[in-house]
Amino acid sequence: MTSTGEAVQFWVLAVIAVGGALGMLLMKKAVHSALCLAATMLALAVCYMAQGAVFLGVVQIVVYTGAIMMLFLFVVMLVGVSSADSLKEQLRGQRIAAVLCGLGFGVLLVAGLANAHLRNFTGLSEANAEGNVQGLARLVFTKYVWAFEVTGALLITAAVGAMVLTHREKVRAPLTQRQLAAQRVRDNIQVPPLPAPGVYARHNAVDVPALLPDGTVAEDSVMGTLRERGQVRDVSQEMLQRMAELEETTADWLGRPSSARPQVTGPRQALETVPTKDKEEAE
Amino acid sequence: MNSLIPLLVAAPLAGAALLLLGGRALDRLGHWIATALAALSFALGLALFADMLGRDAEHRAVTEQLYSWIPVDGFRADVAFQLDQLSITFVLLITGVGTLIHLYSVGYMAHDERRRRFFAYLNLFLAAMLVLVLADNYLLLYVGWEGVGLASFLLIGFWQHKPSAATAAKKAFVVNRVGDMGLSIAIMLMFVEFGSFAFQPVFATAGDASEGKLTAIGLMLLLAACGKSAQVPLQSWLGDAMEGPTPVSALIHAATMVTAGVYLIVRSGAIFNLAPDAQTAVVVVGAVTLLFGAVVGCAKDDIKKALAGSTMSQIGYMIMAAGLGPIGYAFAIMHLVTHGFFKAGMFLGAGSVMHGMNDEVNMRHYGGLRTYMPVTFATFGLGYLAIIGFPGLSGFFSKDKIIEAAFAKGGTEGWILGLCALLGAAITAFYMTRVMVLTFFGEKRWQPDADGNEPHPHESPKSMTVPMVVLAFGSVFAGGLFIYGNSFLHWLEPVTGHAEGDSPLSAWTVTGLATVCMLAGAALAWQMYGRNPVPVKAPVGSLLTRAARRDLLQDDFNHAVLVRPGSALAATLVWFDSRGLDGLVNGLAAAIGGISGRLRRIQTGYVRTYALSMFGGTLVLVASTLLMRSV
Amino acid sequence: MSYLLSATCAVPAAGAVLTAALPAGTSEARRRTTKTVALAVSVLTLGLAAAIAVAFEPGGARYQLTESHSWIRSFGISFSLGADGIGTALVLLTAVLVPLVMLAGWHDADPAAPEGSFESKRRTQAFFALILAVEAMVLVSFLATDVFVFYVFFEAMLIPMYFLIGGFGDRAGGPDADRQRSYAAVKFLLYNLLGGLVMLAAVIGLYVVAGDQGQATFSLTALTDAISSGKLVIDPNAQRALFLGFFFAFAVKAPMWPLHTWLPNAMGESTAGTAVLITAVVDKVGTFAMLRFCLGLFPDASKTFAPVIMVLALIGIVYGALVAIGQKDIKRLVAYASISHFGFIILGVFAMTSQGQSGATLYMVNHGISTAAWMLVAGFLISRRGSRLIADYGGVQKVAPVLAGTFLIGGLATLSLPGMAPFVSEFLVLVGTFSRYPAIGIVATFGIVLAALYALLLYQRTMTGPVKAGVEGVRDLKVRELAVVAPLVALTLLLGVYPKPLTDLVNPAVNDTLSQVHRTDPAPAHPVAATNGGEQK
Amino acid sequence: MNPANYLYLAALLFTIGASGVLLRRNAIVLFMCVELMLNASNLALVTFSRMHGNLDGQILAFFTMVVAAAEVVVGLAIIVSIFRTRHSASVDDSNLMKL
Repeated sequence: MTSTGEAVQFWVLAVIAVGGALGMLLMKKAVHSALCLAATMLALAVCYMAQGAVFLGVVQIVVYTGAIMMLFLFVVMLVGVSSADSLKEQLRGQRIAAVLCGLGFGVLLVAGLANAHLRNFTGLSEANAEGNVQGLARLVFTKYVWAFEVTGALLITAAVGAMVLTHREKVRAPLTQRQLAAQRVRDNIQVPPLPAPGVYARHNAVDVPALLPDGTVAEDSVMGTLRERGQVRDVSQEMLQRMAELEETTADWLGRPSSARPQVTGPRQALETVPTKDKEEAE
Repeated sequence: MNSLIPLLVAAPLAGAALLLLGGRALDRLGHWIATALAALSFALGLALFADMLGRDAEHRAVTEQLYSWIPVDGFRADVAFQLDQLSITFVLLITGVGTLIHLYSVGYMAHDERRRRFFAYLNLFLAAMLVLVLADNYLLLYVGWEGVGLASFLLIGFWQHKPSAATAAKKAFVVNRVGDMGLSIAIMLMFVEFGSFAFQPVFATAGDASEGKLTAIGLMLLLAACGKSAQVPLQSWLGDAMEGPTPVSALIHAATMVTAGVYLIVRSGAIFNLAPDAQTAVVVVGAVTLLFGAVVGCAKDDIKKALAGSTMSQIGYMIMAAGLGPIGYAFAIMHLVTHGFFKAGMFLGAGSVMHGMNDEVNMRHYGGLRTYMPVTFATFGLGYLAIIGFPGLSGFFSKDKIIEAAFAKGGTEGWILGLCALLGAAITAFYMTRVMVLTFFGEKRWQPDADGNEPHPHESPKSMTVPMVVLAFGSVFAGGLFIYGNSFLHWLEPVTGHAEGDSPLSAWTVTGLATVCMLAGAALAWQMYGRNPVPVKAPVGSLLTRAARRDLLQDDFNHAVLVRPGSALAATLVWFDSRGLDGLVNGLAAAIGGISGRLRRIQTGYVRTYALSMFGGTLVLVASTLLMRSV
Repeated sequence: MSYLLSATCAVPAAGAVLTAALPAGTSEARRRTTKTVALAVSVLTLGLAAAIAVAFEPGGARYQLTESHSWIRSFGISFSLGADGIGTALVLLTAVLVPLVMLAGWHDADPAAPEGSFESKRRTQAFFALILAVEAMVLVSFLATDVFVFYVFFEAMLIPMYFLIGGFGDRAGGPDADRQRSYAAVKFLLYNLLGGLVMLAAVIGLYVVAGDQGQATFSLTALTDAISSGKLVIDPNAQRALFLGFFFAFAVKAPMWPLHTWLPNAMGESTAGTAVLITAVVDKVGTFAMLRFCLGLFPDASKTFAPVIMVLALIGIVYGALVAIGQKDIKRLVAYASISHFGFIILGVFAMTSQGQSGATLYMVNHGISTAAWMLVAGFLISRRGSRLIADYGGVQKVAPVLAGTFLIGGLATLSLPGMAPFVSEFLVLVGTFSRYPAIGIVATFGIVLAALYALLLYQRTMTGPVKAGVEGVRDLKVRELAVVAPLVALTLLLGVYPKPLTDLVNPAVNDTLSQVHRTDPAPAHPVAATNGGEQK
Repeated sequence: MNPANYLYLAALLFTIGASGVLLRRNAIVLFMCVELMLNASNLALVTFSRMHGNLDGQILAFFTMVVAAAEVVVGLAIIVSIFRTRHSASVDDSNLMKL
């Protein structure tokens, strides 16, 4: 039996941990999930400390919440902060089956625990007599030294692996400006430079596409990543509207008959753009 | 002297090998080599004959063991030759007539570019036929039996570019194979019954076996004889076999090979004597064929086919005689020999006529040839007189004896057979007179051939007429020679045995009746064809005539009963094999493929599905483990 | 211990490796080197096989020239070889046929291969190496006196055969020839693998059963000795199951009706030489194994199943012949004819009479020779005209008389014309069968009529008649091709008139097999010896 | 309170993590769920350590953390490279194994 203090602490922490876990599970955006998970981990770190695993608790905070979760967030940012799972399940029966399996598994685990003899807790006071860190150190460098060394190898391998995976081998010398220009002329797809974004900028210029003379969007003017994420701001309607108004006023001012007035068409289909990924593949 | 026996076979065999392997180099000389080797064989035969005459009757039969052929435990087949009176008779007939026909072919085939091969095949035939008659056991006889079948196949189909010839050749071989099946079953029966199939031991032991077994053996031998000798019901091939060159028809399909069935039955006399039921079957087959062939012979316009019908009929006589038992054996052989002379002579005559008439075979397109081909006319005429049994000529004696023997069979049976034989004699006279009249008498009905050439009948060269003359001599005198003092009978007696029949009619009565029948038949034919003009195009004729023209519907029967169902069966089985059996296999494969295709869908390729199944699997495993432990 | 047997098997194996390792390239010179080396190896093998035949004493022990090299000691498996009369005869057959097959297929693996076949610079090397590999494995199978060793090589044979069928076809296939060919190869492989799988189970089963009685060995000689001396008594039910396991594999390989449907595909789609390898050599392992393993190891079960098997074999005889008559494809016709012949062989094996079994053994050899002649000439013909369909031919004898003549000889040998080798064996099988099962013997005799039909129909349709369009250009046999056919024809005739050397070789082994199954020949009802004092003088 | 409650908590978290792996499509979230499961097991290990009165459980938890760190590093690298080529972080899009 534990002290009341620990009991109170446990219930608080348990609620936080489970809440965090459920939050992670249910949040639509990856970044929210990551934050929820961080909360759970912090709660767990406290749980460790409460159970006499001070060192682990600290490690949990430093390594997990500090390093690993940051790594997660970093990747989330890289992939796109706002990328969210669609809630529609595509695999038939997956959701129900997963929930059922989860429930079943939970029931099984709980039943297993309930059936186990978990009455006598020795407590760590004896083991932690010379201090938790010292105790762990003694074990790590004696009994588990071999495993410890192997983990070292594992970490090295992981580091190398990560580098290998994310590293892109340059098999050819990078093309010079001149070669690129020549290439562009040769391909005759987009000879002049791409249009710059935000010519008629009223917003953050990067995600506002340039407009072509007829008022349609020049998608090329927006950077590939944003296009990939579908974050190109739709401005064409608004601009077209304005142009139409302008034309209308001009015509009024000039007193043109309606037949002589230019037809203002709806937004044209976006121009055939050269998707950046094709270029990547071409390289 | 006995060591000459293998040489008898070896000479023509070597000729065949030499000519076939020799290549073009032998094109100019090959036919003379072949003829010389056939003559050598004949000379050897004569020498052996002389040697045999020098010994007394008891010691005339000799055997010459060459080597052990198929030595397997409990089974011994030897290559061994047996030369006795019966064999030597055949040897002389085969090599003698064979040599003459070789000679004839030199002229007849002069313009054929494949003459060398023709002679090689002829030599091959001689060798095989000699093996057949010289074998001292049934298995070696079987070798010769099929060997002559092969030679016959090759020679009938000699003009292979003619589809009809190729078909006829195949038909002859396959029908013969049915007969051969009988021979091989007979050999197997003998082996099971006696543990041997050599002539001497089997005949010596035949008495121990049950009559049923012997009857079975006899019937199987009869089947073999039917195939080879073109007897009902395996007669259908002989008419088509006339597709071969005429010398082949003379040698193989008249004088020698087709008589092998008679040889087989006479040779197996010891078995047939103990199996009366089998003998009855033989007699019935012989009698039926003798009428069948005669009727067919009456209706054919193709001179060679008419002669083929006649051959069938004459062999029917021989088979009938052989079926009569010891009374008839010697007469069967006697008729066989005389028939060999006159029928070979007539075929050669027919060949000579065709030679002069641009290979025309339709007798309705002949007529009045006697003045253009005097030698052919004379030799053919003598053969004609011999076959219809004109008193004094060879056919008269041999046929007369058979009719006598038929009557001597006794009882109703004897009467029926005798009357059949007499009727046959009358029909023989009728159709042979018809052939004679249509060909040599009357006015010319010559037709231009397909290329529009008018025929210019002429006498054939010496190499062709000489053999015809020699054979005509044989047709005239052989019978008298044989009958004089019953010399032939006594000659064969050690092999065939002898029995005197008790004829209800006296010998002279039978002779008189036969002569009357003959004259009646000939007169009727003269009345129909000699006195009245012969239409160039065959009239429609009565139902019987039309049936007879179609070989009494034998081919239609075979086609309907055997060929059509057979090919339907083959087609069905082909279908069954590819759709049924193989379909089963492929279906199994397709089913497995289909099931796999279905199962493949489980592998969605989505990691989460796999994770779910792993998770679920773990769940089930853990749960079941826990359950097992709690139980 | 002599090493003659293992040397005989090792030479082609080493030759296969050597041939495969020869420098690649499609130049004429490179190819000729490859072919010459392979041919030389196969001729050397023939020499060694002849040495076996000379060293073998027909009157001596059942297995001679035995040798044994320990292999997997813990399971009692040793690489043991031994030659008996039957095995020696088949070794000779194999060694004779392989050089001829190579010579016949001299240009089969040249470039400009039919579409879909194995394309490589090593195509020629591969073809000849595979043939040698097959030869080596077949030789081991014929000589193995260890059940496990036999099984391994029996199965391993499938691998080179699979590539030979699937990778090298003739140039006469239809538009979807490559698909057909791979279908045939896969079918061959799957069928035989299935058979082999069942056999593997039986092999293991045999080991377990024998092990239970203290005879844990795979040695054939040890097992048969134990069985005949009564030390090893296999429960009848187990024996039947094991027998069926072995027999199934052999029946697939042989092939026996109704497990035959792979053969027409495999023979039809592969080159003529490969087809000869299949039917004349590889399939013989099946029938040979029935005689040696099924009868030797399971005498009682063999007797139990003999009637059923004989009826199936009989169906195969008639069925194969009838289907052959209905075929439109020359090579498939030959294949179905072979199925019919395999029926005869199986009939002879299970008749369990000395005539039947001697006949069956001779049949294996003679069928090999005669079918090789027939098939190879057919292959020459097909390669000239570029078609396998009978309907595309006609009048060949006019333009190529020697080809037509040899084709006819092959056909006549196939229909067992007396005077040719197959007659001797076929008649022995028929007599042997008839003396124990008269009804089966009589029905089997119908086979000879049907054989005449299919062989002569084929000849008539392809060779005779007017010259068909497309056939005019067919040239007669070349010297190389004559050199292939001449020995086969000579052997067919020689063994037809003087088969004594072969029967002397085979008889002791057959008698030994018969004594293993405790069978004696049925005695004649009225033996001539009783009255005559002797069979013949 | 019975310290066994920690175990129940661990079980609950583990279950939530496992369900998350099955339910979420985003590879990053998936990884987070795996981390959650590892953490849950760590909690169990720490609790067991307390139960048995020795530090071996904590050592094991310690190693688990190391392995988890390594796994995350490699895993995220894989995610990044997949995202680079396929422009998606959804595991459902990586289905090339399906024919």
